[in-house]
Amino acid sequence: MLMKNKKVSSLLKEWYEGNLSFDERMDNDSHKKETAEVEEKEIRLVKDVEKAEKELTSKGYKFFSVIFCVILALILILTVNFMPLFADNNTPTTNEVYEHYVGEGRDQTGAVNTVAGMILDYRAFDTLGESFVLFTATCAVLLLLEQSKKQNVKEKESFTFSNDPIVCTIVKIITPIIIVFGVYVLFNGHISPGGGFSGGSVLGAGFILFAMAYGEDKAAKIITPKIIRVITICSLSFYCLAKSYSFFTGNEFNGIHSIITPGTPGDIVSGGLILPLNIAVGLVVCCTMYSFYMVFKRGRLD
Amino acid sequence: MNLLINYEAVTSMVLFAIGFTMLVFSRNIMKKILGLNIVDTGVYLFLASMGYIEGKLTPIVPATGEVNALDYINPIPQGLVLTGIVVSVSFSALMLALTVRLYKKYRTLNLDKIYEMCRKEDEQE
Amino acid sequence: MEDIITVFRLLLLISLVVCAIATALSKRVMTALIIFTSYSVIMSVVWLLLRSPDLAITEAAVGAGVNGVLFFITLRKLHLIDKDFADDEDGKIDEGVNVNEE
Amino acid sequence: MDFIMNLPFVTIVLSLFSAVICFAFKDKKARFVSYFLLIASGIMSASVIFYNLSSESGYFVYRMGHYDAPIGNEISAGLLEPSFLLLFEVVMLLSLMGGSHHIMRDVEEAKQKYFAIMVNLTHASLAALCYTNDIFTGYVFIEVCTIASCSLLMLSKRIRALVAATRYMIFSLIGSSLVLVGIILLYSITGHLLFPQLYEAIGTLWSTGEYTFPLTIALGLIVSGLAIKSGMFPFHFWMPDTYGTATPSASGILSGVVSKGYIFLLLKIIFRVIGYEVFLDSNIHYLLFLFGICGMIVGSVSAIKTNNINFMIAYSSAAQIGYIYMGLGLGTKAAIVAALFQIVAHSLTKPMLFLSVSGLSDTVDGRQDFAALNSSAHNNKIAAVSYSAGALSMVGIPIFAGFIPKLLFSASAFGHGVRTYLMLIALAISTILNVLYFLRTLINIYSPEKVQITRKTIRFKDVPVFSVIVLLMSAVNILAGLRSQPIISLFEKGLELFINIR
Repeated sequence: MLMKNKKVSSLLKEWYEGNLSFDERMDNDSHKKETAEVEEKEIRLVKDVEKAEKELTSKGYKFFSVIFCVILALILILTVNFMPLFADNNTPTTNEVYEHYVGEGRDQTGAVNTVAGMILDYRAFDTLGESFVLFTATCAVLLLLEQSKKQNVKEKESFTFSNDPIVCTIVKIITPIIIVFGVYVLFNGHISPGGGFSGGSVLGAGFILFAMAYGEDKAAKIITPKIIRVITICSLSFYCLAKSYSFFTGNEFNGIHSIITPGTPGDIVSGGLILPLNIAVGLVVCCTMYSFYMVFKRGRLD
Repeated sequence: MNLLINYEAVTSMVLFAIGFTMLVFSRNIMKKILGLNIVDTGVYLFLASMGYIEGKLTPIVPATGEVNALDYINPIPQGLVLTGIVVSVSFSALMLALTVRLYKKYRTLNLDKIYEMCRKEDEQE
Repeated sequence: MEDIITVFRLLLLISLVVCAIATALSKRVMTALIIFTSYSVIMSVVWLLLRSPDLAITEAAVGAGVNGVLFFITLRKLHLIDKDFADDEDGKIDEGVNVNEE
Repeated sequence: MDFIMNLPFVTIVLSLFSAVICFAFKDKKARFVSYFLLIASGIMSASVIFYNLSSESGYFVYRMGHYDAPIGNEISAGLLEPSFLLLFEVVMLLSLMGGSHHIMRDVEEAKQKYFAIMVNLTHASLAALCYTNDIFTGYVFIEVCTIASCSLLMLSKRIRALVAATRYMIFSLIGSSLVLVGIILLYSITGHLLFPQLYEAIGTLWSTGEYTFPLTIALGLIVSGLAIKSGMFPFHFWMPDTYGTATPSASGILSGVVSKGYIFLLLKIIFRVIGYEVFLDSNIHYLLFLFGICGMIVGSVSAIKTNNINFMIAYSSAAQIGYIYMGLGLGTKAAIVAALFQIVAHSLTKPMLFLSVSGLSDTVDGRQDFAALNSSAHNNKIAAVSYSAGALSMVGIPIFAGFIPKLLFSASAFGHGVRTYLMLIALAISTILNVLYFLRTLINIYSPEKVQITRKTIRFKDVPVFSVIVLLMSAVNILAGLRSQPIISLFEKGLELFINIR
């Protein structure tokens, strides 16, 4: 009894001083008494057992994950069983909100493409948040991968696509087409499918192809980091200000009414703020995609 | 049987389950990122299929004349998905950036091993 | 016409699931990636069939384009193009661990 | 005075805008923008509280755009939203200022402006999470918050922080994908995204029994997603790594503010979307209660086992979050008020503990194990004083803020059958464990020197800002402990508004 107490008190003392390690305690005690040879043998044995265990757990792990997948899928499919039907006319989502967006959307926002009208006018706050997700991600990638010029010299002999005949020839032909298509989609977002997010990503892909085919050095001279920064900052600030204006004027107690009119639906210059906002979003998306590529490829924007 | 009619939703849920399992259980960080993308697309497919109505048109209305709302499909899911797709690419870019940094240090893509090596280093300090 | 489209849609959905499972099970990073890119292309067609052209454009540009390029560049930069997933799961570590790099 | 109704939206947009402004800055001046932003929005939140206290309804809805509720988007502010935002702003400002010299040390000089950007974005997303009246907007800002808070962690120079960031990121992504599925299931069965309309639709669906199964699954997914992100018990593995490796300001912000932001959103969803009755009817709260109690015990036991002081504080965070979920899970109004006060006490205490521990470990060249920290209190007296205040507050000694929630929890526990006993026993065990590990460290840092290692003495004049801030934080803590009645009555009023006003 006394011995036990002593042990407990010494344990407590060790714990209090911060020298007690809970995981390895047992191992230490058992190993101390063994001679070196036995120890070696034991280690080999332990290694074998560990290896076998690892294989077993690896198999068990895979099996377990497959089971998990199946169970999750079954639960979710069971949920779907109770859901409204696909392609049905009377789902809960076919409600007055949808009717308002499609029925009145054109006259209220001036956008023929009701999707653009919805994301940039009725639910513009969400879209503001989404474009800031992009901005945040750009900043995060920059802070992770951006290197100063001195650090970057080491990695200079990186790979390049501009010597590859297949990539080069094809890309040189299709890049202008892609960029023109991107610009078209961007500017016609309110009267045809597309808009800021689609057009911006097409444009971004076009610029990435451009940088691939002509070499990043050349591309960096045309699209300098300064331009990317300025465009990002200007578009996001414009987005913030424009939306602040429409949020501010949207509430009657402020006593100011918006002077922006929807214009004639179907014209290229129509839809009030939708066209400029589409362009701003598109530029942000395009800059984000392009800077992702440059930072991943070269470690910095230029 | 609702499930036979709801086949799009069933597919999307299967995709979600596969992607989620990859995201949770895969030890390889690259596979985790791919799983994340599959999860996102699965969810978006579910949302888009809920907005689809048989025999109706894309929600792009004519520039003049009366608009009958019931001729067009629901634009809300499309809008939500549209913003979501671009956001999911930014998430995968961020995770890839983390992968690059971790791989440069530990020379492995296996996350469990990275944790283990990291812990060992800590003990040595 | 409706029936043909339904069959086509079903085919696309089945191939989506097949692609997803193949991505999950493939042993090589590169294979998984290529399968995933084709998954994105199929997805954009599915969206076209769901009458969402906006989504189709975006998915084609982002999922199949930018996302794929980012993945490939990462792999290329880390010299992982020919690497198996299996290497990592067995417990072997590449020779020449360069601790001082960071 | 109607212009005050603009302030919630001004807060959100101003912080987004200032993040963009910081991006244009080249040097580390950017952090002054953050200070300015946090002070300005603190003033705005305070004026919203006073406006709502003096107005008749105590509550207003602000349209985001030109159209009314089911068509357009809106934000809403009662009493709880601005008061929690004010709390978050105060905590963020204090931990940012107090840890500024650690930021200079831990973050590369070229990247210090990103710290300011990420703080601004975190603040923007928290403001939006507090004020939002739309579930999809909530999801979008959860994403902003995820990336921004993860970046705060990634900014640290140590590679260990990157590993922790990866783990944190993966857990966050799992959580947000679950939330997304839940939101989309809800949308598919109700057809709405705004809180008031969702509440009505869910109430009708629940009472008619239509779509009950998808509804339950959706609620479960949303609750579990937010619980993973805030670090509830079975998912708390990321906490020690995350909070233990970041720079002190970042760990303060992450533990004191970000995880509480998710919990606040969960609370808002429970009351404004699901509805109090449906929530109690769906029996999700039993799970929350159980996991909360497990978290209290498991977190404390892990904290006893570890030998690293930062990890110990991080594990104690897991235990404290267990208290909050226990209160939510009990389901009575008194328990929820106690949980709200627990959020306040924890947010005020944890950043202070992280800051003062960093002050203590600076005296022994940044080591954080107990053996090295022995008797370090004599070399940095101010940090030791604030550490003692924080530890006593966490243990639950009267006059400190941490005492009040424990009192309220035990007062609210009675009259629930088995749960009463469970809760009282858990509270007792958890308090004893808390005493064990916090008193151990306290005795350890004050006891005379046993091991000879090189020590550096840090005085007030070496780090004046840090010292003033940690003392100020201790004072605020004691103030919240002594004058708790106004805060409690504010929370009670706010909770009534949450439940009653649509």
